[in-house]
Amino acid sequence: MDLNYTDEEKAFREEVRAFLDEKLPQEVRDKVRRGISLGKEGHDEWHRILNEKGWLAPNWPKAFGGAEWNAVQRHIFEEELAAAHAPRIVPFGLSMLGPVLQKFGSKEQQDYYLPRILSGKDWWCQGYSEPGAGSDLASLKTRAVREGDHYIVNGQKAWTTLGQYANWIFCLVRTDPDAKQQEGISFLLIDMNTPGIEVRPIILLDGEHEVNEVFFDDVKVPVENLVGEENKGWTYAKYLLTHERTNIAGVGFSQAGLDAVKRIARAESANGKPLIENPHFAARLAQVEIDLMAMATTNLRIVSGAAAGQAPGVESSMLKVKGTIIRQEINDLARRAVGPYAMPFASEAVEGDNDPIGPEYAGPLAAQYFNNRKLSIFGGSNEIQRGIIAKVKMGG
Amino acid sequence: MDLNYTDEEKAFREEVRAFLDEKLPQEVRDKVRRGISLGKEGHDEWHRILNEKGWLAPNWPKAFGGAEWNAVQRHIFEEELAAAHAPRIVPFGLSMLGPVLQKFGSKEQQDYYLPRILSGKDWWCQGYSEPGAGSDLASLKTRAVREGDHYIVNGQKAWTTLGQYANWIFCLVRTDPDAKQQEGISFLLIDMNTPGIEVRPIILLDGEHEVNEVFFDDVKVPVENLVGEENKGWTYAKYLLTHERTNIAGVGFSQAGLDAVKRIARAESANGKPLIENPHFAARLAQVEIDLMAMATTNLRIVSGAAAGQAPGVESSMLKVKGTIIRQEINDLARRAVGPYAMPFASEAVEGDNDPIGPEYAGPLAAQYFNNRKLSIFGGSNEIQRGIIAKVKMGG
Amino acid sequence: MDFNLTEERQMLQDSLRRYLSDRYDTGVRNEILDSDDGMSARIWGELAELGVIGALFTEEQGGFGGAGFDIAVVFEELGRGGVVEPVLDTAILGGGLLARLGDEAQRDMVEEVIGGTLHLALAHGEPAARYDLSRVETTARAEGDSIVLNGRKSVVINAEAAGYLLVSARESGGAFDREGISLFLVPADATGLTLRGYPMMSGGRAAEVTLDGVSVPASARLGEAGKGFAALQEVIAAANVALAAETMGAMQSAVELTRDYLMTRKQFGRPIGTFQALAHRFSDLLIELEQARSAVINAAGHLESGDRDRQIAAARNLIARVGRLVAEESIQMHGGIAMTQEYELAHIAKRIVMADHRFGDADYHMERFIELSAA
Amino acid sequence: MDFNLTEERQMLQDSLRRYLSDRYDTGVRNEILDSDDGMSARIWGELAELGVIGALFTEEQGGFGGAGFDIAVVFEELGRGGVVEPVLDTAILGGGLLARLGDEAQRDMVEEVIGGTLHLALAHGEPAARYDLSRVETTARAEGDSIVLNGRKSVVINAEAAGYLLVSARESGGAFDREGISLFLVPADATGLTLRGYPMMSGGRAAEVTLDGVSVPASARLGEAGKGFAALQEVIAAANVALAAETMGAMQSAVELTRDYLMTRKQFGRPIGTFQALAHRFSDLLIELEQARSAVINAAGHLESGDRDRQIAAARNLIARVGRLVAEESIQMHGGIAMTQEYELAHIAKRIVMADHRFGDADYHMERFIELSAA
Repeated sequence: MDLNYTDEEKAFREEVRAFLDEKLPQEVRDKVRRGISLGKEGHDEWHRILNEKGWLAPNWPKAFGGAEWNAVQRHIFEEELAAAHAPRIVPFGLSMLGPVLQKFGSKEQQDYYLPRILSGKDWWCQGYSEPGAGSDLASLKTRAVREGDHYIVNGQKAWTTLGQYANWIFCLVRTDPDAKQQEGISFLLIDMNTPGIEVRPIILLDGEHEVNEVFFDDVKVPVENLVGEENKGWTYAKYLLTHERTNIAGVGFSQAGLDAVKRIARAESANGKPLIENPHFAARLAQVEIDLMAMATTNLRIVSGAAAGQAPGVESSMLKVKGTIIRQEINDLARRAVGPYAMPFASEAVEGDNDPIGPEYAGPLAAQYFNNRKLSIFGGSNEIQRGIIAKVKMGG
Repeated sequence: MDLNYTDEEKAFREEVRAFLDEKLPQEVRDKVRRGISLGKEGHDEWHRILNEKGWLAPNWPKAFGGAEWNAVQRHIFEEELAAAHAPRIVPFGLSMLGPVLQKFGSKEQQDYYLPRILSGKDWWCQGYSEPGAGSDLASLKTRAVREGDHYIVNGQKAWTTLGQYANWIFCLVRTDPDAKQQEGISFLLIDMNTPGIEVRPIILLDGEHEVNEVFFDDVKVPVENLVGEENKGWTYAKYLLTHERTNIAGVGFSQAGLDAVKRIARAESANGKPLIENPHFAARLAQVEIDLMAMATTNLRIVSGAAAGQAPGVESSMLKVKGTIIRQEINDLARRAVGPYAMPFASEAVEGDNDPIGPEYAGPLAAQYFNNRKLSIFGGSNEIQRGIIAKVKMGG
Repeated sequence: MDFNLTEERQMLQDSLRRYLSDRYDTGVRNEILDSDDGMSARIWGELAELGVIGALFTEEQGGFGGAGFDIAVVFEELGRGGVVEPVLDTAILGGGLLARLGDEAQRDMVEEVIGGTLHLALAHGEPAARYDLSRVETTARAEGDSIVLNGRKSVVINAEAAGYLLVSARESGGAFDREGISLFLVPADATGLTLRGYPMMSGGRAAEVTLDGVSVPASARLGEAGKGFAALQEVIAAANVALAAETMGAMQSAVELTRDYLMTRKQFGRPIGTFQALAHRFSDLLIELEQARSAVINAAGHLESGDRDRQIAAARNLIARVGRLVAEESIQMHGGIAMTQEYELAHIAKRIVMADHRFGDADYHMERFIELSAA
Repeated sequence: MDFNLTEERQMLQDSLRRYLSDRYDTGVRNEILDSDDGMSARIWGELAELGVIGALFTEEQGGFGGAGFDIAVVFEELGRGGVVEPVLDTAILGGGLLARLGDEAQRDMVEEVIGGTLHLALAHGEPAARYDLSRVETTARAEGDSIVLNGRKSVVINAEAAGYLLVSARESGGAFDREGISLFLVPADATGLTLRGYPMMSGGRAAEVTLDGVSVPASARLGEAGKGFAALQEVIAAANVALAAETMGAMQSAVELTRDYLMTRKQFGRPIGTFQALAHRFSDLLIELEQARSAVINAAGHLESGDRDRQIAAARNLIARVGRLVAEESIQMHGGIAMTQEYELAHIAKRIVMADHRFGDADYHMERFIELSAA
């Protein structure tokens, strides 16, 4: 047992810090810190900076242009990104599709798509969820029918994050309607510019356009866009889901959020004293900090197990549940910290050329609280995770 | 809407208070306040005092020797009893069996048993639960087979509260083994002195002998001890359960418990100040007091509805769940309030001729905390109550 | 003891509920939410016609209600309907102050309020005040027959629509003193008064208000100089009862929407509400909702009593705690659909949660309760 | 970063777990709980033989461990087994003080402790002290070459079995001062020392101790006069790590018992653990148990670090909160059977909950954490 980073790990951390000091633009940091949306250009720019350094794809093998870091290094990298208020790396191409193509894609697919992900030529989005199907992928309805050299795709996807920026979508489609449940599903790559595709925004309860519906009406997809074998898509989807969960605990985000709450609570006053000295506020803060300290260690235990080759199984589900609870609790504390100034609508309070309404930090807090209710819903709801945990651990 | 008691209700309250001032012995109050068991004699004595006044059976019709109070009066009575640290009225004969006999018993049964309940000649216990069956009465296994003028009873009951004091037990027994589920159950009155009955103590986790197992080995019960019709016992049992739940919220107990916690927290010190001024302790106390204030009103709304003739339905289940949560929270605060002096084993700390160990109030608190875990388990667990609530309210 | 509504209140409740369910559906409300005004003049007029505003004033004041239970009945329904129109601001706060402190001419304005032709706004909170009612740093300085106001007021709800702002300002004492605070009736078009308006997260609009040498006649002062705090406390007590009831009504809607969803949406061929985990959690919401209803009754029933402030602190603490539970659990049990702006529950959940930020959140009211219990 | 146990610790853990599961079953423990001594001399000897006590001391002190992770490994297993024998009192507290402060002769006694032939008890807490470590009102007064002790010590665990009590007493300063506290090694048979013994709710025995003019030679003082507090803090820090680990081990048992019960007991022909409501609640216990394990690792890993006290406060706060959840939920999910004294879980739940009352409950440690975080 040793809770300390090794000298090598410390040196790596320093290298990451130095890079961020030098290359992460102040303006971008400020936007992230203040909760202002970056837009596609902002994300593309940050990806470009990381890619120049060779750090855009921490988990990819070097052969594909990745950094090929181990899990502890990736963890350190994620922590430092969050602490520096760097934008998150948009995961759809890099963390989700990339690993699937590397493992199951054809040589042609790897050669064509992977470099375009790194260069930013392609922005991918994810076509998994469907309306009314929640996190239950097995009840998938979008159909793909083989006709000659093409599949004809019909159906609808929902909750497609940042689909408005994407020129490609990877989709789960049903290719065998008679197969039961998770059989008969295939994994297709679809050019968003193909005729018959329509993207409609879904405005979330915080007023932001973050997710979309994507409609497919007789969309022709070349058969070479099939990944792996027909009807085996479920296997690839599961593989992708485990990769999606590498930073599932969100320790870095929570830590950055907690630091922000502390800054706010030092600046705000209640009864003429800094809010952070209010014993009730301090108590809530202390408990979530204590929870986070423990979860950071839980995360490291799992991460270092993964570095040693143990596959993170049901532990991901545990991290997902606890990690989202902690992040949501921090969001709740943040909005409460600012009192009445949580009330203005976020985009009015934050954006545009005017001064912010109230203290600079107040604007996005209520919106973040509401927006992050999604954390415990999307990507496999906490109820689904609890079911998985119970099944595995009680199955005995 | 009027939250105030009417003048009549106020006068009634004063009458109850005056009676308790005069007739409730100080020694008994002290024992109840300090959590010392009264024993059979103590309970009998208190019942005798109440019976002399005609107040032992608040819910019985006057024709049977009861007080025939309405629900609001009963509520006031219960509140005042708890506030005065009066012993609870042992419910088995008075609140449970009595109403069943009054509604479903024969004239002979009413004439024989009801006066003996009031006079204290008979101490009843309840033979409902069986080992391993939890609150699920439908899976009852104790058998009664008719042979001439007798039933021959074989089987086992569990969790029989204060069975060690009882000379009679009312039992649910299976008289038709082929009937499904809740059919085929009968309601029998059994003299505990009949050969073949054995009572074995179950010591609860607080070290006290409060409940028992009762074994029946070819016990002969005269057929005239059957209540109502054979195989209709489930109907009577359900009727009894609704009566058991009249004081289900336990507002009086919670109020008395909360007052005790406040007294303790004024006497105890933390960091050289009264514990009650510690903001974290004060916060827990405030929240449970606020919850209790609301529940007292919820209870009164239901009680006054019952006084107006509305049958309390699913509301009883709600009161049971919230009432037990509040009582248990108060028990938790109480044990925490006394710090290290919660550690001595209760009977050593409280009873015998020695001085108490630590402050007089400390002795029973940990034991009460553990003992009252039962509140959310026995009498229909909180899980069962939640199931009932969901079924009724979502069924729609 | 009696927990039944009077016939009049029952009728008001029924007609308001019917009106809102017929005329204030999700589509109508979503249009209002998207509108520049953040409210509907038509709805406002119809609410006034229904007697919703009059019910909030006593007969003496020109209304036909005004007791705690009148407020509770009206606001429970407004909350249930997710109504964003500023009844609380114009009637309870603004109208309440005029009725309590105004001279005859000012009191006459209450009639316009009840009739739905005049909007008001209370400009009291300040950037550094948080929920501290006595923290007033805006100044009022006599200058001849006039009084000159200087200062900043934050998150003044309904300021843009108001014909007059009721502005609190300090005539004497230090920043936290209760003595020395006066209230002034300032016309919306007064010189030196600037509004920066914006929409709010839970609907409706507010503004940052700057008073830069705003000059009003001494007659604009409501009541005695420096003695405004008690009336302020009174109307804010009433506003807290209103908010508690409104939030409880919104919780009722959230729970009903959730029940409908749980019994409609199916998984593995069964309504998801029949799965035990959700069923039990839903039961807890029902239990807590009854607690919230009782808390509102307690607060409303004590609005005129000596225990008023402690009961109100208790109610708002409980409702803030339960409200967060209901809002979060309702969203969680719905899943994705509840995250979308146009879905009814999204708005209702925002009304519930954002109530925390008016006149104090759970912790603020818990501290008040502790303080008042010790006293 | 490395989360694997060293080979030695892994071996100790394995052999202790095997020993306890073979030899310390429910029947054995229930006999011990009912016995007059409240512990088993045989078990004590066997624990010592296994090296359990030696592992708690450094090589320098005569043992072969003594680091935070050694303590954590041993106590996790003791907790898992629900062991009531006073390893914490004799070894961590008593032995720890001797090893830190003792002169050569006193340090030699550590060997007897490790060998299992000597019991010790720390007589530090006082009736009014609650969890305040520096509140010492027992006095030590020099009288010629002797020192005379007067005072009362409360809930002194293992006092009756101890050959010596380690008594804290004040030589100077006020009731809450950290300076001025000394520790004395007082033989159990000293004149003027009275014990009133009693069993404890979670097993084992303690005593109220009265020191009525107890005279000891100056050589009975451990270390320098008035400088005992730092060493006291050190052993209590170690004791907090031990308690945290023990409680976490007990939680592990509670969760395992609950899993077995949920998968064995059937309703409607299915194990009750397959019903969603219980399954989801059980999942939460597993998640929180991982949190508790991490908290123990954090505390153990920082026992020698500058962040020691904050990490310990964090761990004990988390474990107190999670412990209550695990104990209560385990009992609730079992139902009636868990309410019976002889059932394994009843004892385990009491160990978990009653740990609150040693060296501080959740609130005490939360306050410590806030204080230390602000510093």
